[in-house]
Amino acid sequence: MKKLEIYVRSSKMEDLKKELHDINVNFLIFSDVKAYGKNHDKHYRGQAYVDDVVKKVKLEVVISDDMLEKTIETVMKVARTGDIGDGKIVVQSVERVYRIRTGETDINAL
Amino acid sequence: MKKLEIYVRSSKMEDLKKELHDINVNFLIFSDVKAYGKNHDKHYRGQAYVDDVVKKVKLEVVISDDMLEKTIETVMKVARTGDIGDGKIVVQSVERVYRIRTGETDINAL
Amino acid sequence: MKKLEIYVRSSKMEDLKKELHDINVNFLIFSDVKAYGKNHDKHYRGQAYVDDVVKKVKLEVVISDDMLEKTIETVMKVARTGDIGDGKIVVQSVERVYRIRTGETDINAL
Amino acid sequence: MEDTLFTIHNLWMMIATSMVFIMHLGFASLEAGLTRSKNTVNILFKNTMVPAVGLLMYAIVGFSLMYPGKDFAGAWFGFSGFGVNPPANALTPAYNAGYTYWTDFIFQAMFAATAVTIISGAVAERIKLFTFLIFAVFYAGFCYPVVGMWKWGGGFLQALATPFYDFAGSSIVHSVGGWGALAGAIVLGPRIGKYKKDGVIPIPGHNMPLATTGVFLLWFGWFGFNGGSVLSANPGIVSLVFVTTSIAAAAGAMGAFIASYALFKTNDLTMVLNGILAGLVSITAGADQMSVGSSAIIGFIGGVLAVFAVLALDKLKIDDPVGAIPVHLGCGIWGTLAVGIFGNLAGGAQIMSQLIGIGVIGAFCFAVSFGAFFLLNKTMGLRVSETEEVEGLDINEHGMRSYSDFVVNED
Amino acid sequence: MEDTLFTIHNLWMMIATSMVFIMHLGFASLEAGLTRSKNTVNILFKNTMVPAVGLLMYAIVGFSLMYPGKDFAGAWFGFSGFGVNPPANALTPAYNAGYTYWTDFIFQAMFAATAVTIISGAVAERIKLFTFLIFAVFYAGFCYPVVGMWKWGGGFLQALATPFYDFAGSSIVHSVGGWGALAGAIVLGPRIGKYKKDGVIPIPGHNMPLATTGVFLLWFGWFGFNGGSVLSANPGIVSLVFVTTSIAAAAGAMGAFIASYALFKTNDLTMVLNGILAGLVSITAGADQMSVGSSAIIGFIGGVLAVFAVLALDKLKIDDPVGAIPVHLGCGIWGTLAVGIFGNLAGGAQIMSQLIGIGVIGAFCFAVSFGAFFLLNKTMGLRVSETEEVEGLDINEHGMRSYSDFVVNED
Amino acid sequence: MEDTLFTIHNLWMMIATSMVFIMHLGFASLEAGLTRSKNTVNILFKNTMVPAVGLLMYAIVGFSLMYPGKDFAGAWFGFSGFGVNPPANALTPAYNAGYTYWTDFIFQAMFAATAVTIISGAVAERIKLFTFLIFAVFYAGFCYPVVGMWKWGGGFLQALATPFYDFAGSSIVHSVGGWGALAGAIVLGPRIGKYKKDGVIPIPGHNMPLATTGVFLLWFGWFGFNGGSVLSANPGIVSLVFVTTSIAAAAGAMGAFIASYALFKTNDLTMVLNGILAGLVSITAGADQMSVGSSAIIGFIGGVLAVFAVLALDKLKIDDPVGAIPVHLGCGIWGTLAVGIFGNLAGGAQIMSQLIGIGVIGAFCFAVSFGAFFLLNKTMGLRVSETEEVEGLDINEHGMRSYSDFVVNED
Ligand SMILES: Nc1ncnc2c1ncn2[C@@H]1O[C@H](COP(=O)(O)OP(=O)(O)O)[C@@H](O)[C@H]1O
Ligand SMILES: Nc1ncnc2c1ncn2[C@@H]1O[C@H](COP(=O)(O)OP(=O)(O)O)[C@@H](O)[C@H]1O
Ligand SMILES: Nc1ncnc2c1ncn2[C@@H]1O[C@H](COP(=O)(O)OP(=O)(O)O)[C@@H](O)[C@H]1O
Repeated sequence: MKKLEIYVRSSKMEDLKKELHDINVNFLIFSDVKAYGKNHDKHYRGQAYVDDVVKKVKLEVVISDDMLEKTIETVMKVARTGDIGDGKIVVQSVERVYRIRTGETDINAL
Repeated sequence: MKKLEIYVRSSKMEDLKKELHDINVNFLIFSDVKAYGKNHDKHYRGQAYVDDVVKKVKLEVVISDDMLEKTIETVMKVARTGDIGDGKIVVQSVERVYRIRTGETDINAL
Repeated sequence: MKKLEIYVRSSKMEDLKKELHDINVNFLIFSDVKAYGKNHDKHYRGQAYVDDVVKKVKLEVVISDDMLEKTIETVMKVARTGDIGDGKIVVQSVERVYRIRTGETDINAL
Repeated sequence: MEDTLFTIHNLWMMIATSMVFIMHLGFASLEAGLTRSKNTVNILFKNTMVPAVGLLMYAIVGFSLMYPGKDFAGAWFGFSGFGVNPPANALTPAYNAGYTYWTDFIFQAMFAATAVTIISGAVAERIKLFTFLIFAVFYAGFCYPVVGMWKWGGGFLQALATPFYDFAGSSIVHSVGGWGALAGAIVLGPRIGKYKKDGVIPIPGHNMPLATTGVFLLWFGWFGFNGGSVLSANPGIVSLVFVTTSIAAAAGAMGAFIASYALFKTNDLTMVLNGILAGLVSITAGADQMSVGSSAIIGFIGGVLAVFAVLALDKLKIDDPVGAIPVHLGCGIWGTLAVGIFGNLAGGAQIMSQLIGIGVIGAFCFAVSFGAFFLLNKTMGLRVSETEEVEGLDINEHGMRSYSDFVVNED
Repeated sequence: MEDTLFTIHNLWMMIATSMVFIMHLGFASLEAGLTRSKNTVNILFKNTMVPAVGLLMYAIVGFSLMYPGKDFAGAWFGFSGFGVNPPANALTPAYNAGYTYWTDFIFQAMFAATAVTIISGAVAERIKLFTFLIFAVFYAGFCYPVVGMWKWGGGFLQALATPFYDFAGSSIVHSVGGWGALAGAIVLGPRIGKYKKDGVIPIPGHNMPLATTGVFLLWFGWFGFNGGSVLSANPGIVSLVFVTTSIAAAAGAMGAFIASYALFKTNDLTMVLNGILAGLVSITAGADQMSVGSSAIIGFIGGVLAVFAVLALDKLKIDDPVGAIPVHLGCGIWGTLAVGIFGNLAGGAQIMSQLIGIGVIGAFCFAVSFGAFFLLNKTMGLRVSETEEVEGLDINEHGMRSYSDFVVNED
Repeated sequence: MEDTLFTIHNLWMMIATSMVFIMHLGFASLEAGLTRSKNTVNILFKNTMVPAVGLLMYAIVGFSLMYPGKDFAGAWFGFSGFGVNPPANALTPAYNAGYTYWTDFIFQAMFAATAVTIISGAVAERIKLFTFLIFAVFYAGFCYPVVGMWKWGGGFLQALATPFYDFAGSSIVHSVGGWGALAGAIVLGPRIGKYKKDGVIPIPGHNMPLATTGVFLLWFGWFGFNGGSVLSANPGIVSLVFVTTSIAAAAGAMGAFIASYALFKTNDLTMVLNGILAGLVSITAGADQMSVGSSAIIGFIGGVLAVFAVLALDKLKIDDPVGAIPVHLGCGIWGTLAVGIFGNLAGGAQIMSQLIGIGVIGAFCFAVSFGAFFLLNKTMGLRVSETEEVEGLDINEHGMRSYSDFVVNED
């Protein structure tokens, strides 16, 4: 099995969730993270300052090996805008997955 | 060494922390994440809408290989309610761990 | 390629970001996480209680294999105070990285 | 003796002025509370500038347009010159038995800004700041005083055989604001994401304690708004107005509570808050003419009406983030009409006059504000860019965040 | 001459009414601030409905129960008929030298809702909404006016040889609310997680600026609450009351500050806030009878008392999230008693009368509210389910969140 | 007749007292809103204790220092004994045609605490709680009343050939507070991280609705602050003061809006909020002497001045988190001077007297407060430790968090 950590623009979340669900990726966790990058200028009481933090959404997905290609393709298609900041996908191998409710493991646990 | 990412109900956090501590799992980080799932109906100004986000807690634990079974068992025991949404455990292998304070590595760093 | 998960004091974030950037670590994501540990005593309406949660920052960095040593060194140098709570580094191997914008992979994607 | 009573009456009018002033904080709190945190600085900025702009415009032209003097009795329009120019008797009962010239000016000036603030809520979260401020200058300086003159300034609505009656401004203040709000909401269009193919997607307000604070402050201020509209401290009338105002507010809360529970099986705080305002707006036209029972009925109907009006607007895809149109326009009309149905003035002729007033004011305000918004749209642009709207007006128009220490949800 | 003074007195009573009204916002803010964000909509909803329900119930039956007229002098109970029915002289000094009938009604009505709002805080975060609202109808419409009649309506406490003295309601308002709060907190039991084997687990309030705002608004409103209880604008008495009220509040803050620092070695803002209210409640029974020095002592003791009462309640595992029982019951009793110990009325006979009043009011209110809560518990159910309590009342009873844009901590 | 007018005047003075009281909530809200959430409990604690301490100190020594009586006419210092001791005629027009002794005391006492609260904002986020409270005792109990005596107590500034004029306290309240604020900010030094090699790093305030609420409440309170300073309900003067006060506030908002847009090309809400206060402080010295036009000019200049003063302080690396020094010191001086330039009193001799007053008050207050802060720094310590400052005063001095349910950003 593979674990994918997908860092994308938050505006792409809704679409990504739907499309991944459509190709049957069900183990799907997301959280807010930050990356460095140029953001809006801010002003406060006469002083300008740069906000160098950009928000991203991190998606964590665990899939079976044979789903890898399809999942990557889907993310690429949905999350791409072509502008800087579209994000990254990191693929790692997973040794084991358990479903806590039933004790099922691996593919059955997804 | 193994890294476990454990996604559980937030109500199970306190217990899990204590029981893991009891079996000597000390490297224990947690954060709030979200998963998709059916949640409460919400209403606002005459419009009902479904909230499809459920909160989970993600625990990250790094353990030595020989602790794996015991840790899994403990999580299974503590976090299980039998209802949908009990969560998952993902096991990955870890190459190296460092304790920043001392420079110790691997098992000594845990 | 390697993925490093670096758990450090939040006060070290700014420095760490700069120094890592200087050695050309560009894929750098961070988020707020919690660890258990003794914190300030709190008081509320005549009752004292212990807050056993300490905040940490989690950095996620993906680098090429040859950058590993240099990165570890940098983190060790910047994040160490010598007091309990300096944090940990967890190293895992990564199978693949994609840059969503261009489709580039692996080292080119970093 | 005369001087003593004059001092008392004037004192009440000044205190009432302070209470009407604090309504601006009420509006700011309510509107900020019922919108998203990414636009909070923007709303606070508008609602802070509006009373400032309103006071200055009212000093420069508004007061002279609204109270041009006896020469313009029965007219549609009058103007007695720029600036505030106290007459010789300005500080004596000869000017008015109830207040000095200065009190008169400042009490009226506090009202003027109200109409504009009402609009602010309906166009929130998507209107350009400068365009809105220019509209505010125009509406507070021209549109509101012209309409006010028709009745309170002795104009043609006052001169009807059965004079149009609007005690404290259900029409002259609230529906003047409400029509502008409707025009603005239509020209602007809904916020991105509010109306989708599969229905209405609610956009919840970000701070319920703030919204609630706003409504309580508005109720508090309404004691000055309605009580001050007696234009003296007359014990019988002012105290009756306090009672009718409070009972209508309470009944409005009950009306909205029951209606929204019956319709949605839920206890929607924002509906109850709107219900209180609905009750208050509804009683405003006849607060000095009603019995306790009639006040309760008028307020209750107002509260129910507001709930249905919120639904109706969503059906029409007119997006009003804070419910300004249901409360101020819907109940403004209802309250004005109710003067012909309930209370001392009830009767066919009065209903007729009320309908004339409602119609003329509506036609004028809607046309003028629609025209103004349309023109501004063609020239300066009315709406912020899609990116700005999605990211929030705060960071784009102000370079600031309203809650910089807090972690807020994306979007 | 008479008319002029009448106009002044009545004006003050109306302004005092507005100030008492704003105390409802004070209570709403304080109670919301001292509880968790998952129950904020619920608390705001209750505290918005309470004045609405209170005003309407007071109009329907309360006023007639509390002021049934001379026929019931010295009695335990009286009723002069449903609704508000102004007598012929309602708007003249013949009704009362200090106010019109309408002013009388609305000033008193604002008080009625107060007693219920006090209870709202003590039962917060676990009581069912509808059950609470039914209790509110009963308490504002029946229990409060019956007790009020005993003294202010000319009932048996007024008819004692040495009449029971309670200037503005330390007992008649505050401890009436406080006894209901105690009964409610006992019947309901503590919030989940508050009392564990290993001790008390504090449940911190979620918004300290909101709680602080609440206390300042309450202090502000108290100028109307105590100052208005003079029932005229009498310069000497009202201004004395302003001074004693403020000094007691300030001394209450000092008392709570010193006591909580001495006991806990920490500077607990919520204790100081409670201390101010403790000072205010303590002075309320004798605000017109005290010197500045006595006011300071009474307020200071009140502030200290409140801190100890908070601890005592926790010992007894009675869970009062906002400190309503220490402040309103504890200091309500203390303030009532203090009238017999300090100031112009001090003396053994007065102490006796005060004790009678405290005892009778306590027995009646506690019995009646305990009974009511007990019955409601058996019939409709008093407490939300465990799941609802853990998840929060907002999402379960209202389907809403109070701060939808903010990230909040779990539980 | 006399009694009737006395009752009216006194009524207004009592209501004005309540309005000045609520300014303390205004300050608390503004200061909490413009600082970080990790220090919010601390600021609320200070601003809650300050009026308590101020009232008590004013009762014990302040009132007697500030109004020592005719024996000290023209003097630099006077004292008529500890405590409040009402004379025989305390409650009659013989004491004063406009108010009773009690009203006099409580109105004045509310002012005393104001000066200290102003300082609280400038030293926020880094001063030790107890040290600050001791300073507050000293400043409210000694420094403010001594300066007040010079003019309002009949001292030497009143005795100048052309008496120094300060209607409601641009100098005597606001710049007294402002000088203390300046001294405190200098002795303390800037907050960690504010001034770095590469420039100024802004530290944004955490809650804009709270800050905005504060400013509206201050404007509201200012009706009592300036209006009450007429010391009677005189219809002509009080109503003029309402107008000049409001117009100056509105013009101050415009001034700050235009200046900050011109300079920074952004719409900074906090600057507009400061601009309103700048307008209010600027008009305070001459609110009863100005025309509407002059008020607008004075307020507008005040608003512009505040913006430049904020920049100037940052240049000097004097860290004032809330802008207390620009608003209260800068505009306090400007407003005092403006009395000699605009309005009824304008003229060279008046300018001279105003400059004397500004100079003497400035020298005294700055020296005394600098000395006090310096001494406190050497003895008790003035500033919290670096760790405490970084972690926040709330958790270190109070063991509490202001928003315990919310997720807040690190540092
Ligand atoms: N070293 C870095 N410095 C600044 N920003 C970075 C860095 N690494 C990653 N980021 C941020 O993380 C985000 C992810 O970058 P990415 O999406 O890979 O950009 P690209 O479009 O070039 O692939 C970017 O928006 C960028 O802001
Ligand atoms: N594809 C998905 N759609 C909806 N919810 C999901 C999906 N994948 C995971 N979840 C959510 O993540 C949580 C984790 O699911 P899990 O605990 O594995 O459920 P189960 O009890 O079936 O094992 C669930 O509560 C569910 O809400
Ligand atoms: N089992 C545990 N109990 C308490 N705290 C823990 C535990 N494991 C990790 N932590 C927390 O996580 C943080 C990381 O610990 P670490 O930095 O490794 O400490 P050390 O300095 O000993 O290496 C510590 O601050 C600690 O608070």
